[in-house]
Parts: sequence; C-alpha cells; structure tokens
Amino acid sequence: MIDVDIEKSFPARRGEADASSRRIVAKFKSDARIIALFGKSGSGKTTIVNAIAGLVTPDRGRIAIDHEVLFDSSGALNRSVESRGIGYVFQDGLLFPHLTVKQNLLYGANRAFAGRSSVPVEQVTELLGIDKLLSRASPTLSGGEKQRVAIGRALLSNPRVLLMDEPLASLDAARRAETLRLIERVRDELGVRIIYVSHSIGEVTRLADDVAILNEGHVIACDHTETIFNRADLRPFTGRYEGGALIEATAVAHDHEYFLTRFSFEGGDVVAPGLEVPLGSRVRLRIRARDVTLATERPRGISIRNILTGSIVSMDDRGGAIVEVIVRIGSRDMPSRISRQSRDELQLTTGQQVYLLVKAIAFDKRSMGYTA
Amino acid sequence: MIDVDIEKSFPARRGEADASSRRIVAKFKSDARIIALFGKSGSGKTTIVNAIAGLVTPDRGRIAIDHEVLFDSSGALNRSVESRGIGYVFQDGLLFPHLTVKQNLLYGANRAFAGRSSVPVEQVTELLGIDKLLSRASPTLSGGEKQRVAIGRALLSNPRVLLMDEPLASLDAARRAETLRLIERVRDELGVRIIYVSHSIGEVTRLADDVAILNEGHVIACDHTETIFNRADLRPFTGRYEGGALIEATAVAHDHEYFLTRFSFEGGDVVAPGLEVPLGSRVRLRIRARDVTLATERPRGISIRNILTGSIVSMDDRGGAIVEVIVRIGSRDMPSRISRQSRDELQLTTGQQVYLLVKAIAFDKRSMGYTA
Amino acid sequence: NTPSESGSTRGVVLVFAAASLKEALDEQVAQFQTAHAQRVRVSYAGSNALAKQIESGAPAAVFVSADEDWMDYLASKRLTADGTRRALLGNELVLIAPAAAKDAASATLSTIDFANHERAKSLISAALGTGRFAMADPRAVPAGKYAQAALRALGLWDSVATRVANTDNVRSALAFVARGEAPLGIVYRTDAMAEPRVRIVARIPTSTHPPIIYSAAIISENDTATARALLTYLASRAAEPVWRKHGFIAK
Amino acid sequence: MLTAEEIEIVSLSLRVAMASVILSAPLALACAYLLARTDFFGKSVFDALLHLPLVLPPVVIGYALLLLFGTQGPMGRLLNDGFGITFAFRWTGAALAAAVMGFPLMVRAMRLSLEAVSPKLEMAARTLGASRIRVFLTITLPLALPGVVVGLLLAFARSLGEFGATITFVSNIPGETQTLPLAIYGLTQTPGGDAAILRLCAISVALSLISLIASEWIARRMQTRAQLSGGGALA
Amino acid sequence: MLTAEEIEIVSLSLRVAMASVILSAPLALACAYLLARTDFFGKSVFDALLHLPLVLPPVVIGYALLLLFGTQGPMGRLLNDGFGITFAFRWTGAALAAAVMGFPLMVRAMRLSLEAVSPKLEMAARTLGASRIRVFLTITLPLALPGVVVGLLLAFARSLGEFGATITFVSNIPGETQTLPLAIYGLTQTPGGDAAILRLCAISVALSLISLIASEWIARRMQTRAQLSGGGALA
Ligand SMILES: Nc1ncnc2c1ncn2[C@@H]1O[C@H](COP(=O)(O)OP(=O)(O)OP(=O)(O)O)[C@@H](O)[C@H]1O
Ligand SMILES: Nc1ncnc2c1ncn2[C@@H]1O[C@H](COP(=O)(O)OP(=O)(O)OP(=O)(O)O)[C@@H](O)[C@H]1O
Ligand SMILES: [Mg+2]
Ligand SMILES: [Mg+2]
Repeated sequence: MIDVDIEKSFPARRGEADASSRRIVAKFKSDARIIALFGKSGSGKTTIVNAIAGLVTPDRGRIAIDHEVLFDSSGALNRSVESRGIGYVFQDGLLFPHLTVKQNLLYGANRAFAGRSSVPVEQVTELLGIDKLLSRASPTLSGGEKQRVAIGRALLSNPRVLLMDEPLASLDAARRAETLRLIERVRDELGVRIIYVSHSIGEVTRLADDVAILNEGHVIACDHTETIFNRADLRPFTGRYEGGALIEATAVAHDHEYFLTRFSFEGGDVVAPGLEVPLGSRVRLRIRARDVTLATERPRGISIRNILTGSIVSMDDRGGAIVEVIVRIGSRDMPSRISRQSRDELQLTTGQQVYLLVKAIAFDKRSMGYTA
Repeated sequence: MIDVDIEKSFPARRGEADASSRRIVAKFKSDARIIALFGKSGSGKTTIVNAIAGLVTPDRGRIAIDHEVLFDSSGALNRSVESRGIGYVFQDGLLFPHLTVKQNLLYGANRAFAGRSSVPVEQVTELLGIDKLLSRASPTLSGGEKQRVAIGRALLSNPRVLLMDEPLASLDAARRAETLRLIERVRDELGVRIIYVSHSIGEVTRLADDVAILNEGHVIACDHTETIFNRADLRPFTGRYEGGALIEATAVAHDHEYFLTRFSFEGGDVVAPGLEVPLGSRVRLRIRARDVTLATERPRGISIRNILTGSIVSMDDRGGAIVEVIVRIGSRDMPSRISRQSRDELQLTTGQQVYLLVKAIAFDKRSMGYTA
Repeated sequence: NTPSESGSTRGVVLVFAAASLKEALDEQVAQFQTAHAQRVRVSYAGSNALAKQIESGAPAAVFVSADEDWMDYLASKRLTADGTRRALLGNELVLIAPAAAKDAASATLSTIDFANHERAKSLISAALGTGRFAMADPRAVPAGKYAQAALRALGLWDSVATRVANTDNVRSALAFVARGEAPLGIVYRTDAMAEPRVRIVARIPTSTHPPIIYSAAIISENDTATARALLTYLASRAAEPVWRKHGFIAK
Repeated sequence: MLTAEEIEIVSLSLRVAMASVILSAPLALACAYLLARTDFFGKSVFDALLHLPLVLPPVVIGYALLLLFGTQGPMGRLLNDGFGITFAFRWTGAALAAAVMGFPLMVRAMRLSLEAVSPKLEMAARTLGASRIRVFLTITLPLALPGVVVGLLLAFARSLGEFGATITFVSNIPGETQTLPLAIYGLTQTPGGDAAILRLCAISVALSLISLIASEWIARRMQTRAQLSGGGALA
Repeated sequence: MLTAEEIEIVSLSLRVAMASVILSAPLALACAYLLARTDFFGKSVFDALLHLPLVLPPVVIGYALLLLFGTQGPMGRLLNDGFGITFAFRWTGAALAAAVMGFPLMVRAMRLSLEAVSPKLEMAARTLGASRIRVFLTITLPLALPGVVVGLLLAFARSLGEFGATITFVSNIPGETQTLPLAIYGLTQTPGGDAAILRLCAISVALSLISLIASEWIARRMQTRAQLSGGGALA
C-alpha cells in the first residue's frame, strides 16, 4: 500500500519570471505491486519519486508505504533516506564516478532486510549485459551502459520499494525487453513494490497494475491501469494515438502445436501468441484501437484469428481522417479506429451489429503483463 | 556528403579486465541530409559522433563533410572543435549549470556562417515548450526539460551539421512528435545536415535518408533507409519485432472530403491519412509486417482500405507462433506477420496469389517522412 | 626617483635603528621634531636586516646598530659618511629570573657571586633544574653574542650550553622568563627594567664581554644637514636624561 | 576609536593587501590554468618553484627580493629605469612581498577549482562555436569562481599577516611600509606594549572577519546564481 | 653530501612537518566538513577564527601559543598533568606551532573540494542504504581527495617554512626545535653566512619538490582510479 498526499512548491526565485514557479500536488493511494507515474515532461513525476525517497522534503503532507509512515508534516516525522529501504534508479544515472562498475553494483548490496532474499549478482549483470564491464571505471561507460548499471545497482540493494525513473529511456529494443523481464522477476520473486516512471505506454500497460496520471504538477487520476486507459476523459493525457482497450482475461488453454494461448473474458475468447503462464492466470491484454478492424459480414479466408461480435455504441467523428468507433462486446467497450471513409462506405450506424477483428499477433508478448 | 573512415581503440587500463577493451571501426559515406546511426547500446554510436565533432581524436583515419576535411591522420590535420561548424545535442544534455535557460540557449546563437539564416529564437522555444522556462536556472529543470533546452541550444547555434545523440529519449509522445517536426523544418528550411543517433525505429525511418548500422564497434552496413530495413540479413540488427517494408511512394491525389491522400508506387496504390505535401512529392511509407493481414479471397464489408495483390515468395517459419510471409507486389517484397495457425488454415504455399490488407490508419502521420 | 632623492625631497629624515631602541628613540625623535620642526621617521628592525637594506640602497640617513659588527660591515663597503660614526650608547647584561618564583633555589640565587665560580655554577644549575636558559641566539643576535662571551668568561657556559633556549631577539627571551617558562635568562638591563614580571638576579660584570655599544653613523648617500643635526642631538647632553630613563648608558 | 597612527597603519595595510591581490591575481590565474589544463616539460619543477614562498622562511624570500628588486638589484634597476617603477622601501614593495608570499596559496586554490570543472562542459561550449578564450571566460572561470574567490581571500589574509619578507625587503618605515604586523612587531619590542598589541590584533581580526564575510557573500551570490553543486531536481 | 648537523636539521624538520600534518588533518577535515555541509549559528565567526593564524603576525601566534600551551599556560598544564604531553621547548611544540599556522590552509583546500562534491551523489548513496558516515567515507571523501591532498601538501609546505611562531613558542634549540627556517635564520644574521644559507635553502627546495611530486603522484593515482573530472565517453 502506497499512500501519498503531499504538496511541494518551487517558488520562482529572484531574477526568475513568475511563470517559472511550480507547485506539485500529489494525492494518490494504491496497493498495486507496480504503480506507474505517467505524465508529460515537467509534470512532476521526478519530484514525487524524490519525495518518496526522502530526497525532497514536501512542504506539507504524508507519505506511507505498507502502513509505515515515512513522512508526516503534521507529526514532524521524516525518516532518513537510508532507513526508508528504498531503491532508486535515477533518471540521470548518478553512478559513483570514482568507483568501478562492480563497486557501483555492490555499493548497496550488503544492505539486508529481515527475511528478504536478493537476486544473485551474476544473474543481474548477465541479464543487463554488463558482465563484461565489471572492472571498468564508470565514467567511461556509454549512455545505455550507465543506465543498465544504475538499474543493477538499485536492484542489488535489496530494496523493499523500488523507484524507477525512466529506467529504459536510452536502451535499444532488445535490451529493453530483457530488462522488462528482469523487472517482472524482481516483482514476482522478491515481492518488491515498484514505482515506475515512464513515457512509454507499452511499458506502462505491460508492467503497471495502477497508473497515476500527472498533469502540470497535479495527480489528476489514479486507478487500475485498465480503467485509466479505457477512460475517454483521460485520452488527452494517455495519448491520442495510443488509445485502446485494456482487458483482463484468463488463460484458458495452451495450444502447444501453434504456440498460442487462448484467453477468455466476458466478451468472448481471443488467441494470442503463447504466454507461459499457468492456466487460470489473469493476464492484461492491450488491444490498440488502431489494430482493430471492423466488418459488417464475417470475413472468410483471412489471416485474422480473432473475430468478436458486438454492437456499435458510439462513433466519435472529429472531422479528420479517422473515426473512433466504440463497440460494446459483452459489457466492455472496445474502441476501434478506422477511416471516416470506411465508416461511410460500410454505412455504420450506432447500435449496429459488427464484427470486430484483431490479429493474434497484435498482442505481442512484450506488452502482455501477467498479474498473478 | 559525409565521409567517415576512422578507428579508435579504448584499450583496457591497468586494473581492468581485457574484456573491457573496445575498438571502434567506422567506415561509411553518405550524402543523405539525415543519416541515422543505429545500433545496440555500447555499439559505438556516441564515439563516432564525438569523433565527427572533434571531441574524440581517432587513432587513425579521415573525416570529411561536404569535401571539407575535418580530420586526417595521414595529413596530421585536425580542425578545432569550434571551427567545425557542428552543433551537438549531447546524450547527457550538458547544459551549463551556471547559466539560465535563456543564456544556455543563446550561448552559441551569435555564431554566424556566411549566408546562413537561422530559426527565430521564439519559434524554437515555443515549439520545444520551453518559453516559460527562460529565466530558470538550468540545474532546476526536469529531465525532459533539460533535453529540450539542449536541443534548442544546438539548433540556435547555426550549425552546418547537427549531431543529435538520442535527443528524444526522455520526451513524452506529444512532445516527441513536435520535436520531430521541428527537426524536419531545420533540415528543409535551413538545409542543415543531420547525423541522428536513436534506438527508435520509428524516428529513424521517419527522418533518416540513410542509416548506418553499428554492431560491437563496427559499422556493418550503411545504405538508404529503405534498403537497410528491407534487408533480411540485417533483421537481427534492425529488430525482429519492428520488421516491415519501407516504400517510397508518390502522392497522387488528395481526398479533401475524407482527409486521405492516395500514394502510388510500383506495386499499386495505397491511401493513408492526409499528408499536406504537394502532389508529386515522394514520401517514405513504412508498412509494419504486424499490420499486414493476408487473405485468400477479396474481403468485403470490411473497414480495411488498402487491398493489394501479390504472390507469396517465401515463408520464414521458425517454429514459434509467428510466421513471416514475404509477398511480392510488383517488384517489391513486403513482409507480413501472421500466426502459424492462420497459415496452416489458409493453406498458404509459396507462389500462391494472396490479398494483402493494410488499414489506412496504419500509416500514422508521425512516422511518414517526406523527402522532397 | 633615486632613494636619496626620495629620502630628502620629502624633507623627512629616515633613521634605521635596532629594534631594541624603539621606546627610547621614539621619545628622542619626538623631542627633536618639536625642537627642529623637522620630520623624522624611524624604521625598527634587526640590525642585520637594516644593514643589508642600506647596502641595497635604502634611503636611510642615520643608522643606529645594536652592535659594532654590522656598522663595521657597512663601513667596509664605504657606505657610512667619514667621521660620523660614533659610539652612541652603552648597555649592560643582567641575569633574570621570574619575579613570581618563590622556591628556595631561586631565593638563594640572589646571593650569587660570580667571583665564587663553583658556587655560582651550582646555584645556577639548581635554579635551572630541568628548565631552559633563555637568551638571544648567540650566532645571530648581538645580545646573544655578548651573553655567550660573558658566560664563557665566567666559566659557566659549559653548564648552560645544553640548556639554552635561543631566541630571535632579546624580547622573546624576556618573555620566556616573564611567563615562567624559563627559570633563568640573560637580557639587557634596559629590557629587564621594563618588565615587572622578572627580577634582576645579578648584573653581569662588564669586563666579561666586549663593550655593549650602540653604534651610530650617517649614511653617505643620504647625508643631509638635518640628519647630522639629529645624530648630534642624539649624542648631546640634552638627550641623556631620556636615554638614562630607559636604562641606557649615554656615552 | 582608532588613533591617527592606527588609521594610517590600517589604511596602509589594506592598500598593500589589495594591491598585492590585484597585482598577483591575473598571473596566479594564468599559472593555475597552465597547471590545471596543460602538460609541459618541467611542469613539476615549475610547480615546485611556485611553492617556494611557502617552504622557505619569509626572511629568505625577503632577502631574495631585496637582492632582485632592490635599487641595486637587476630587476629593480630594470623596472626603475625602464618603467619608473620602484619597489624598494615603498609600500609597493610591501605589496610585492605580500603578493609573492600569498602567490602559492592563490594558485593552489584556483587550480583546485579549475581542475574540478568538467572538460565536457568546455567541449560543449566549443561545439557552440566558442573559442578557447571565450570558453575560459564564460564557462571555466565562472564555474571555478568559488575557488578563485577563496584564492583571493587566502592571499588577502596572508597579506594582512605578512611580516618576515616585508620587513626584510622594505624595512619597517612608518606610513610607507609599516603594515599591521610590522607595527605589532615594533610593539613587541617595547616593554608594556601589550595593550597596544591587543588593539592592533583586534583590528587584524576585524579586517579578516570582514574580508571573509565579504568573500563568502560574493561566493554565495555567485553560487545562487550559478547553482554550482546543482541540487537540481533533488534540492 | 650533507653534514651531520644538516642531517639532524632536516630529519627534525621532516618530523615536525609530518607530525603537524598528521596532528591537524582529522580536525581540519572535521572543520572543513562542518563549514562545507552544515549551517550553524556563528559560522562566520568560527570561520574567521580559523583564519587567524593567516592574518595575525606569526610572532603573535607564537606568543599566544606560549600563553596557552606553555608549562604555565592553562592548556599546557592540563595536557602535562593529565596526559604527560609537554610542548614547551620540545619538537612537539614546533609541530603544534606548524600545525596551527598551516591549519587555515588545510581547512580551506579541503572545504573547497568538499563543497564541489555533488550532494546528488551522496543522496544516491543514501538510497542504497549507506549511513551518513559511510557516505562520507566512501563517497564524499574519495571524491574530495584531490583537495584533501592539496590541503595536506600546503600545510606540509607551510610547516617546512614556519619560522616566527615556532621560535617565539619553543625557541631555537639545536636538535630539539631547530628546524630548517630557524637554522637559516641564525645564518642570515651572521655576515658572510650566505653559502651556508644557500645550502639550507637548496635542501628546503628539494624537500618541497619531493613532497610536491609525491602529492601529485598520490592525487593522480587516486584520480586515474577515480576519473574524477570524468572525461567519460568524451575523453
Ligand atoms: N574512455 C573509454 N574507455 C573505455 N571504453 C570506452 C570509453 N569510452 C567508450 N568506451 C566503450 O566503447 C563502447 C562504445 O561506446 P559509445 O559511447 O560510443 O556507445 P553508444 O553506441 O553510444 O552506446 P549507448 O547507446 O549506450 O549510448 C562502449 O562499450 C563503451 O563502454
Ligand atoms: N528546484 C526547482 N526549482 C524550480 N522548479 C523546479 C525545481 N525542481 C523541479 N522544478 C520544476 O518542477 C516541475 C516538475 O519537475 P519534475 O522533475 O518532477 O518533472 P518530471 O515530471 O520528472 O519531468 P521529466 O519527464 O521531464 O523528467 C518542472 O517544471 C520543473 O522545472
Ligand atoms: Mg523527471
Ligand atoms: Mg551513446
């Protein structure tokens, strides 16, 4: 349980225009294992994370994790940074320049919390691809190498809570995928709570159970990832092009011949590339509106695997090339993005029955987060 | 014309394992206006860019831009950093901590090269969204704000060549799109040559005319973006999940009612969301393999706008859930990614005629780069 | 601007004098200035430094050295005006002890008689104990040279040599005794008289060391009438009471 | 409060200290930069020579100055004949002595700060077209400013306390070369001068306190403007 | 090469200088840290007091030491009765005098470097569970090491050159308190002592050169290990 309710002002200083003053107001609560902070550049994500770590002292408020109060301005309580048991992957790395990579990695490694086991050093370095860099002086590393060492250093410090501020920003796709897997393992095997800052919807939907949306210094919403990304009013903040539905589904069958997994949710069944989870697991599937095709007759001889039926609830026609058609499947609303021309040609109307087509491979493994 | 042929070794130092030595060998030539360096973390991108800027002196070799030699170890020529006329957006920002944002932005602004006009300061600050930060001390900026100021500073220094090392890494999607537009304007209006380092295929395919692929310190290929991303042998380096075809097409018609633009290429016509380019412009369209659906009969009543016909050239079946089917359309090979189950059910065979379906909105504006 | 010009054009007579003369000479100069309406400035430092400075062209018109060696040095370089050198003042050495010391050894010390050489020796070693014998550095400071000569002549040098604390000037030696850090010391009578925290145990017979003479001369480069008038005044009867008041012996 | 004589001494001391600091600052900065950013043959020896005033007894330095810059010395003659500059027995000489004695302190503090300025930032400035000299003036120097101020302060304080070299070089001439320490020295040679000594010591302490607070103020002003150690998003 | 007497003088000088540096280093570091990282009431005054040895004439400091640490002085008595430590007329006193005179230099250099260490790195270390003291020992101190070494060096060099306070406090006793400057002083007072002076000066210069090179070596070793100013991917 993470419970944050703080305020922090950075007043404009002498010589600065008033416009440069900034107030961060953050009130949110979540018992997610991974909670993402999502918002535009300058919206206050790093400030909140710093306050949780104890690096920034809020002007007023309260921060508690698992009912342990870390900061409380009314009780004048302010736990020291080192006693908070928090690991932090900084946005700007902050490796110790006088230490080698190995010394950086092991700096916090002897911190032990009762009954807590840690990932073996070798596994972390190998998965992050830094095993060959161990004896290097840290300032000679490349940008991505620095970032990986910073991740390793925080992971190895045995934290109870891990703060990650855009940890994957300068990694290539392959390394990013591996690191995401590592983060999931840390969450599952070590039970570390993670607060994750990212600009990437893919990362957020894959990892986060809950998302807090920030805008101009204010937390404007905090809820289940699914809810947040399905809320139309938040679309301006969650990203116009990245819209889609997030559904929680249960794995019901593995097809070992074709390496597909069948998932079931209230609106029907879908198949997706095989995910190695036990049957019965709940998995978060993201269906991007741009990946959804609509049809008025059931298509045949087509490579699309998933054909769901539903009725059109609404069509959001903003006059451009694109129309967003919301289709109700069972009790769920799924957005589909098609061209306005298609809508007119297919003569779609509200209430009409349509087929909703989604390719199996549109669910790529990298963006599927399993939650149990 | 950028002509690089250099070698640089970082030998392991005392106390370091031999494994940490690294040799960068870069030989490539391009007269693209934007050339991208693409490669995994630690592959040598920053080192090459540093060598071009004059911040790293290669052990041997030659660097020339537009036939002006900047470095030549045989002629013992090494132009000073400041006389190279190069603007550099550093991977780690490197704002001057004692100066305000405005002072940072204007630091290089009075450098004038003959007959060269520059973007107005106001436009740069507004487009980058840093107009309200001008009087701020630069160390108080957030990560993304710093990165935007660094971009502005380099743009305003009137460079002949602009080096950008992962300039968008910590920006949110909306800001990223705006900055990409700004970069394109700089290229077009000021005729600045750009060397662009990025991990994002989207950015690279949108911006770059040429791409140099790096692997473990070696430039293993340098060619037109389209060629590079269509080369199967480079797939391991260009990214398995991001595969697709890049086609250069000509804008042939604008549909002002539906805001669509029709493009024509040798394999047929496609429609995409309207792009404001003059008819006849050449535009680079990226069709991702995952966005391509195959069908054995022409589908009807479906929202997909683009239906091309072709014949199957090959099917790359690696035994997993996914099969990559290459379809020849005219003389072009287009990859499509479908589930193996679909292939078997549709009984696809090499040589067979198929329909290739692509949604109009799969071409999103953000990834379409126009080149003239 | 040559130094001689700067010495005279400003109409100021510059005197270089041994630091130990400061109080007495300041008073003399004040009187001279009021009497002659002339401005005089005195630079007080170690005689050696002053001599070296004169050698390198210092604009001093009058030099008063704490001993004759440094005056000889300047004379040998032909820097003093012929016939102006004179022995200006005399001084005496005294054996001192802290006024506060109340122990038996220091009490019986007053009965010291240098004629009785063995007893003097034992009295001194008794008073000294494990303490130090404070005096100016015999290699460097005139007062130290005289004191060493006297102790040698009295046959006491060997017994104090290993216990000597050398100082860079007499005042520091005086301070050691005054603070009770050193149980014994040798300083000028003029110094001892001015320091209430020390007690003069005995006067050192003048016959045991070369005469203590403050030697004065005009520096030929800056030889002016006023300078000569000042030197004459310092050696005159009119100046005598002030010298005596501060413990010097006018010659 | 202060006697006329004391005022004279204090104002002379301040003049000497100021002049010595102003005289040596540019040269010290140049030496510090050379030592911090370049490598040349004989650098160690050069460095050692700079430290001499610290290592040798002040009297020896004063004596060396006398031999070099006295009216009879080679440099002294050159400067006198060529430029009409005289150091011997002038307050300017006291300033020279103080400058020499404070020089190693000034150079060291400046060098320490210059070395701490990241060459990356200098490189960044050069990619923006700034020449080496502009980079130095707009990037290196402002970032090294705390150390430069400390260097000036140390040299200033050292000047206020300088005794041995001064009295040996330019003697102890009231109104011309008699700075605070020399005046104090004179008093220590006078029986019963303790009260006057304490007064002068108190004045010295007051001067140092003022100069210290002034320097802290300057440094802090610069630093708030400069955000040097950069709390950044953390602070 | 060196006479027996010279060897004695040099070894004593080294002993005094070493002892003074070792004696004062921990305290100087503590003061530097206090001044660099904390704010407290009366900080300016404390800072000014630390600078006194620089500002006041050495003789005054020597006399003050005599008053405080002489056998009759309050501190001297305390230390003598309580711990059997005597300073008066001992080489330990010379070391104390040298330590006091070098103290402001040591503190300033250390402080300058401590202030240049980014608090962000210290914060990063604390998020890794390091206590303040561990952060200081493993992050702050190593990063400030160049300045710490410079501080030690300056104090060491100053010790080698210290004259006024030493001779006033512990006088000039051959074999016990006669360091190089004191020996040189004796010679300057004798007409014709120039050759011997030059020999001793040459020895001083040699010592300073050696200590300088040693300190540079230490600093460089630390720095190659530490990559402080971080050429990073640039260098
Ligand atoms: N000074 C140095 N000493 C030793 N190795 C170095 C040095 N500088 C760079 N390297 C190594 O050279 C390789 C290339 O570094 P470079 O910074 O060019 O990588 P990059 O492609 O920019 O990576 P990234 O995407 O992570 O920024 C890396 O493995 C790096 O560790
Ligand atoms: N010390 C400070 N003084 C003034 N303003 C500050 C200070 N620190 C942060 N800010 C401002 O507060 C806002 C929030 O900063 P923060 O670093 O939390 O943003 P962020 O959401 O992490 O952004 P990014 O994604 O760019 O890293 C920014 O506009 C920033 O400029
Ligand atoms: Mg941030
Ligand atoms: Mg890089």
